[in-house]
Amino acid sequence: MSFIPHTAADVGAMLCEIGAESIEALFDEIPAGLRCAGLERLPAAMNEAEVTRLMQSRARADGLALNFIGAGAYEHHIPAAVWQIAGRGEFYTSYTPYQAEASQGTLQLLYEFQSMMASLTGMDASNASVYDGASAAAEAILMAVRAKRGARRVLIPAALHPLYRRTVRSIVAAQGIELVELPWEAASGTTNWKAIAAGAQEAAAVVVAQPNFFGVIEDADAATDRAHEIGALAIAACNPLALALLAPPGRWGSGAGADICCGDAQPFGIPLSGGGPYLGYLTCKQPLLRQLPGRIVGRTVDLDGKTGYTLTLQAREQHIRRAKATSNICTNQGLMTAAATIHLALVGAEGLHRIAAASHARTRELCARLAAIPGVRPLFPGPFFHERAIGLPRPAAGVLERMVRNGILGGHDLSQDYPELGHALLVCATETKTGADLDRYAEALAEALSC
Amino acid sequence: MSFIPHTAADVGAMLCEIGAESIEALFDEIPAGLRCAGLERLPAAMNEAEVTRLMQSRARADGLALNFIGAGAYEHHIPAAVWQIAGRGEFYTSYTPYQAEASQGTLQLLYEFQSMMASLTGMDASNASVYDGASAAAEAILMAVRAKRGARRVLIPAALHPLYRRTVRSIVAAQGIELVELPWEAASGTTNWKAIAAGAQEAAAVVVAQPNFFGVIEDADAATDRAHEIGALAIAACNPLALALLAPPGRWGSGAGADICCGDAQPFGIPLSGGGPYLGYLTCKQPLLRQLPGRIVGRTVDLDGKTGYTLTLQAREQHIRRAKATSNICTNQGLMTAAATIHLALVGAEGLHRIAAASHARTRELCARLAAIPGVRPLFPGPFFHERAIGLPRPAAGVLERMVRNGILGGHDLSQDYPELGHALLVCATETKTGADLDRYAEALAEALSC
Amino acid sequence: MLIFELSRPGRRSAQLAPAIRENTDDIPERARRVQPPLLPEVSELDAVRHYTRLSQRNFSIDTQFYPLGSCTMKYNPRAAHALAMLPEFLARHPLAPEATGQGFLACLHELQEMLAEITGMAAVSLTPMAGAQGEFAGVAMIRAYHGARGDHARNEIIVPDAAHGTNPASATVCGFKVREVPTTAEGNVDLGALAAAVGPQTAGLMLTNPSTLGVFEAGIVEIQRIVHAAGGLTYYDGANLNAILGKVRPGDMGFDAIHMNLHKTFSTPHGGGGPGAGAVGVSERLAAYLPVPLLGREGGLYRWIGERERPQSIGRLSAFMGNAGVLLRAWVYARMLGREGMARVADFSTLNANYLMARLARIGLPPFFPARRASHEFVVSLKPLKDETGVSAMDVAKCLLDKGFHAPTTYFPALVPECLLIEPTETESKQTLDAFADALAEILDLARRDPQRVKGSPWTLPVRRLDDVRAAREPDLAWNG
Amino acid sequence: MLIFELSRPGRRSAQLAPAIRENTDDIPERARRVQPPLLPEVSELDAVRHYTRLSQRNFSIDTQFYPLGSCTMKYNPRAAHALAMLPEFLARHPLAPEATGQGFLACLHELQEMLAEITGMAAVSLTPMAGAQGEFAGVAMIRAYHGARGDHARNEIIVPDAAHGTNPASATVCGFKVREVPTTAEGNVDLGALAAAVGPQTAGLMLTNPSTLGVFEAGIVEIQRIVHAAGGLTYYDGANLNAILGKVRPGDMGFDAIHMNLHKTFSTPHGGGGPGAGAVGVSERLAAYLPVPLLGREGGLYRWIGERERPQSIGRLSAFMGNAGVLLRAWVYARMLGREGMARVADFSTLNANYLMARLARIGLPPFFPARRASHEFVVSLKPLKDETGVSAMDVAKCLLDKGFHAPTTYFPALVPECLLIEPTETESKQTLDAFADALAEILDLARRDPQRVKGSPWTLPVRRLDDVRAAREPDLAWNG
Ligand SMILES: Cc1ncc(COP(=O)(O)O)c(C=O)c1O
Ligand SMILES: Cc1ncc(COP(=O)(O)O)c(C=O)c1O
Repeated sequence: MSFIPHTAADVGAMLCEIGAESIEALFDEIPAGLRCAGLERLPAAMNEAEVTRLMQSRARADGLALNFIGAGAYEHHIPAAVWQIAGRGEFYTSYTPYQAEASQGTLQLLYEFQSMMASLTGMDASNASVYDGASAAAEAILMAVRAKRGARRVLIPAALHPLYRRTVRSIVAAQGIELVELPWEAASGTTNWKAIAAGAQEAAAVVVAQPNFFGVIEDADAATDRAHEIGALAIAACNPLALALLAPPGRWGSGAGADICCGDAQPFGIPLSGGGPYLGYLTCKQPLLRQLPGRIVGRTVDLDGKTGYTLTLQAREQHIRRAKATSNICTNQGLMTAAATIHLALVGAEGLHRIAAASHARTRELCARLAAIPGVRPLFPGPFFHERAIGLPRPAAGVLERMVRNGILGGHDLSQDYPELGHALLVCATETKTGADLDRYAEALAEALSC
Repeated sequence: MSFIPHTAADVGAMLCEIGAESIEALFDEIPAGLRCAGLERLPAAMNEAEVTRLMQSRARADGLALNFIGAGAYEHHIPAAVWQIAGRGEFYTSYTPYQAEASQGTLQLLYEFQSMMASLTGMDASNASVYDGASAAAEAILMAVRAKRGARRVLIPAALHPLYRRTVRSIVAAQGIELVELPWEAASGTTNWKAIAAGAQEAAAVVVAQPNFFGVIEDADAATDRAHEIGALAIAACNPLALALLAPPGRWGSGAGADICCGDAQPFGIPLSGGGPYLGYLTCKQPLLRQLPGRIVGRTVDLDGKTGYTLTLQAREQHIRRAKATSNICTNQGLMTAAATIHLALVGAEGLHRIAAASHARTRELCARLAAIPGVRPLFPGPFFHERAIGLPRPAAGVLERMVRNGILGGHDLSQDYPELGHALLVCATETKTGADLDRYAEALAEALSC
Repeated sequence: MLIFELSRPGRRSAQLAPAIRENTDDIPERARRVQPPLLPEVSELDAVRHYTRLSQRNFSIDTQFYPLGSCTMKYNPRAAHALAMLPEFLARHPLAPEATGQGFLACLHELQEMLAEITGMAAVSLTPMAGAQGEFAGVAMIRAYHGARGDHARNEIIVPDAAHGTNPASATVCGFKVREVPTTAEGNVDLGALAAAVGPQTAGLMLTNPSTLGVFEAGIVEIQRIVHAAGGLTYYDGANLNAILGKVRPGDMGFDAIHMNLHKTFSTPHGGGGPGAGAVGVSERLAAYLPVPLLGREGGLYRWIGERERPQSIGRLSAFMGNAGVLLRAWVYARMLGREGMARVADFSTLNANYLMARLARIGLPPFFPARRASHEFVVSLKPLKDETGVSAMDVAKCLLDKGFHAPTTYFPALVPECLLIEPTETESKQTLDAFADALAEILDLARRDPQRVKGSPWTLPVRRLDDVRAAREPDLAWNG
Repeated sequence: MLIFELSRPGRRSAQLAPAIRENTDDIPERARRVQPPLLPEVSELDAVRHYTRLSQRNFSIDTQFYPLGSCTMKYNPRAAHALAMLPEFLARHPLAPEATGQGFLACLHELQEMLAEITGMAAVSLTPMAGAQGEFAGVAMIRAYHGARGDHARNEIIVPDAAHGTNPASATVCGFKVREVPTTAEGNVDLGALAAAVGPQTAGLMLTNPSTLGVFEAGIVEIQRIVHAAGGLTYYDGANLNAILGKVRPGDMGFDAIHMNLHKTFSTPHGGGGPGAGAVGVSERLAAYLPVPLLGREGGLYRWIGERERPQSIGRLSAFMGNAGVLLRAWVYARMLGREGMARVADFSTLNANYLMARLARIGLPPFFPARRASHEFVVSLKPLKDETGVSAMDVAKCLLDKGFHAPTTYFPALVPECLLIEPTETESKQTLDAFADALAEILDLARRDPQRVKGSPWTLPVRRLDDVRAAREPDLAWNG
């Protein structure tokens, strides 16, 4: 079952043309001593019906719970059209568009994606995707360090997603980049940007998470201004859905705005799917364009002067520059880009605004319901976007476990990464939740706390 | 939410071009007294997310049982490729291929379908589908009656699917056609074709169900010969999957074979879907071609001599012949034809044979397991295809109800349509069932009988 | 290339074959197949590639404007497809106990009720599998009605000459004689001729409204009066329901029966020729005759109602429950539109038709009925162009294909010479209509400058014009090696 | 036309907007967005039609033979897509408790184990999101290994000059200096040069096998001996695993680390540029450094193993679990192939490459390494053709597009002048290979008869050759109204 079309007659004719005795003979350059016995520990082949039944039964066993976890991966309604189009063979089974004339579909779509992301983030240019939000943050930092030759210190808020911080560390560590964490203020859950010390003068960049991991809206203007004051670049790390409501990074501060924006466009039509594939995005201002890693599509003309699209600025990339490339990225998240582009086209600016506003409204309504439960309180009073840190009167882990038994994923336990918060939960209700769902949540939480 | 793209500016400009005051003014030819107030009893609009959630919860509530019902609608594995291709917009959202040059995709596919069905049934020609198997049987009878001018009697076996018989009756009754039922023999479950009386000499056709409703294999050769002996046409009504194993109707008997073949190609990649849409097929021998109803595609050439496909022999059809057409059919089951064609191409002759043989084997294995349950016995000893009538020691209805509680659809209760059979069940295990499923069935049946 | 031409003996898609040992020794030799059928032997990739490429040789709503008159080629929501394809619905066996399918049945029942409200009829049956079967059901009910009253002499159905071919064909299949009535110059049924046509032999009349000429039947009240007075019943061909949703209801207007084309008005896909769904609605006096099964609700449970409980029913038109999966799609569409959305369909399909009609008039293609409003569609005649340039309606249609538009319906209704029947539908934008009008203007211009160029079109499609005569004279209907 | 050009202010897809009242007064004015983003305002139909039509402007495996060397463009089973898209899997939140996702995790764990068996490595981590990230993980582990031993002087990674660009780039990103070693005329690593290159500064070597030249590295044993003797570790770029599945295992051959491109060898889709999955496997001595999370199984339950339990890990490379949905597809593929099927992949991809190589030799396109067997791919050089006719490898590639074939990889590896790297894969039939060879023969012929015709190609695609220089000089990277 290897999807091999060869008939016995084909094989005979082909060996004859090659002048080989057998297929086995074609492997005669492999030193005999290296040959392995076979792959005995692999399971036997299953046909499509068998694998379908197994997979379906596993899916059914996993079930579908009512999900209130956000924390960097968000459940939104995905219009049916998104994947029915993105799943078309011509998108699904094509390669990176090296042969531009035979890839205008993907290329034009990527150009549209770049345009959408640049506008959404208020930047001049976008690439055609990096892996995920966390690796996008790492790439953004590497961009800044390359741009600020010499400076190898980068300031990162502790209120940036902990898994992003860890990923960034894994990726940039080997290049001797020093990551300095900026604390958040216990009262507000925000970062005190003005307090960035003079000693940070040699920082290449300051990262600004908007909203931050607690869902809290930061003073991005102050952050950007302070970054620029100390001679650093300002890197925005944003849930791009939030940017339907919030000021675009390109306009932050009193000057020219943030310099780079990164994040994960998973909320744009991409299913949760257990953690990936998601869609790292990366946009920047004009001066940083040649530091941007990954594929970039440009609009140009053909021999007849007709508009067409092609991969461009490839001199940045590994396949041209090899050891001197801006990044090692090659395969990226193409199909996710297709889904996000189709999604954004379907919902438009107004639709996106309404999804963001509705998600925000739902989390507000949820918090209002939770206010009635003794001992449950929001940890930070300030403005937030569609996600909130909630204090509990007892350990979150046990509470979540009890809620799961009621078919509810109650949120993300914050106490592992932020023990200083005490018993705390990060909770998110998107536009997918109804009033009745919020009631169910509140009841389940109250019950979990009471037993 | 009517999928209307008009902006307010569009509407203004359009009304201006028309020279109308308002959209309402466009309805000024409707007599005022006829206007209705609105559609107040309709529910309010739901957006896509809401309707998705409602539909998903209904689906989940319905659940998925282990299904052993056949009786004219069969569960088979449907290769994932079938609907991923058939669901492509170009197949899904095109009309009947009136503009041949802009519909070569559908037209060539239909030509391929016709070819496959003609070969499978051993006939010379096929149309591009009729509604379902039952209406196909009615159309086949009407074809025969037209061909045999004057004769208005048709012999139908009582062992033809009861729902097919009823449908045929509803459709042909108004044309004064007399349907005479041929009894089946209690011992064998087969029809005694040789006993067809001399009085039936004026019959236009004899219908032969192969296999018959009980899954029993008829002596189709004898049936065909006897039909021809009395001057009638022989109409085969077949599960086309059975024809992967059984002799094609076009070769039945000692002469030129059956004249018409009809049935439902649902087993070819078409989901059960609560009863439809399925795929009525109709094939015939050359002399009956101009009696064939529905769309027919022919291969021809274009102005440059290049091969192309087009709807042909349209002089039979309602849009040309109106009251004198061979049938009133217009819209048929196009998309199902696409699915069946892709399915047959994917599995090929050998695959089809294996699906048929595996289904047959599974039903045999199931019967072997049932033999151990006291009071349970096959009603007919003779050869069958993948479906069998089983006698029970108590009423089937109650037994089935108890099995449902174990998540098993135990078969179709025969006692409604064939009270003479006593407590009886029609059961079918296709290739989708594993040995463990058969065990589960046997246990559940034993349990249902014991309590 | 045909799929058969890709075939090679022994090529297999092993992953699609069941891994179950063959065990057919119980099947007697004489009943067995000897020669395997001529099915292609290809790989999964071969099949996927072949049919993917074939699909690209189609025009479709998803790729082109498709203003095919009388066919209502509007956007088919992708959500309807996704939801009708939920695994639990796909796996539902039609004979499974009702208790195991309450979700599925709830959708069908709601649809049944919504259609009654939309048409103003007393009761609805969902079973007919397309418009033509709905028509058949309608005339069969008319027959049953007269029969039940012992009124056996009524053996004629009156059909206007503009009617769709299925109308007379359905009446004939149902054993009636068909009597045609002519159309006036204004596009209405000729009332004088109708009055002369009715009599004790009249079983009923089938009326399409808005008519296939794209206009609202002016005499619709009078027509019914005439037919009813003669003892006949009135049948409403609802294929053009798109034009009147929420404006008028056939039931309110006094019609006895109607069929709907859910694959038009309710936006289920046409699928290259089906499947459709032709639900029928009836007035009180025909309710007893509705085809079975119907859906009932009792004590909160949905259940099928069959022949036993409806002894006067005209019976069953399909083995199971019509095109149930199509009905699910129609349900999704109806629920998404809801009460507010339903009337907007008529508003905007009518706006689009009248706008395009005005645009075309401006480029020298006046409507065939200049004094009338368009309904959701309208007719133009290219007779003047043909007389002037020799370029026919068919030539213009083919030239439109080259410009990336599907052609309107051509040569129907037959009583308008060289006609195009144009139905833009409400889901197309003004910009698309403008582009279409511009393309037609270019074609008219080209027809005058270089008629051969138009007559030779299409030039850019996979094939040029096909030899239909050869196709019919020497039918090549199946590949046989 | 761009989607933005279809946009009209105020156009809406109301059915896609949530029906929830806005409630944002708690968001301070200064943090709010003033100007809405430039997103298209189109109808659902506009969007569906636009992207459906765009899709048709792509070549793809599903529509064309796509012999792109080094990319393994084989059939992507539709079943893998359908099963990875089951609603329960799609809805799984990465931070949901493991107990609620045992089915999902079972698949990933089985894949992890199968990959260990296939590569012969001691342990596997699934997290890298593409080949390049797998490479990064590999060199990072090599760095961690030396670091843990206090061996900080090892700051060089050796890379053959034929290597894929990601190899040197990954080493650099990981803070290493890259040292290139040359290739011999037979297509092997120059062992003498390698021996001269290694030393106390050598952290490791990255080797692609079969190499990007399409041949099995003759000195593979000796190369490892040299590197290991110098204290370095060996990294196996497994992008070409398709050629050796079930024949040799990198682990058995002594390699310390390997990445696999599941989007090549395990037939997950390329999606126009991703997503991929670049799982890494390692020998015992690197196991402690594997990137987290890993999947463990304990008491019948699958669970994530993170930083806490793997303190020596190089850490996390993605926020959650790599491209989990891609891994599900790879799992489906691996389970369908099973132990029997896996070795057949190498057999038939190798047969196809050697056959096509022989066919091309016969039409005057001999392999660049005539003395060698092809692995699953092979290189030809069009230098002689260019010298003779002026027609370049790029010209021939573009002309192939006109003939309905995607071009092979061009100008890679860079050390072969005017080269094409051709990888047919095992899922293509002899007939397709023959048609491809015939097309190439025609092009060679045309190049001699009418070189301008070839140099001007493609002629039949949506655009002719594009002005790349202008694209790079005056970058137009985003539409802005
Ligand atoms: C006016 C009219 N009546 C009846 C029909 C027949 O409907 P169907 O094709 O679904 O049988 C059609 C459709 O073509 C039509 O346009
Ligand atoms: C030999 C080789 N190594 C590494 C890579 C990089 O893999 P990826 O594109 O998944 O990052 C590729 C793929 O292009 C390759 O062909």
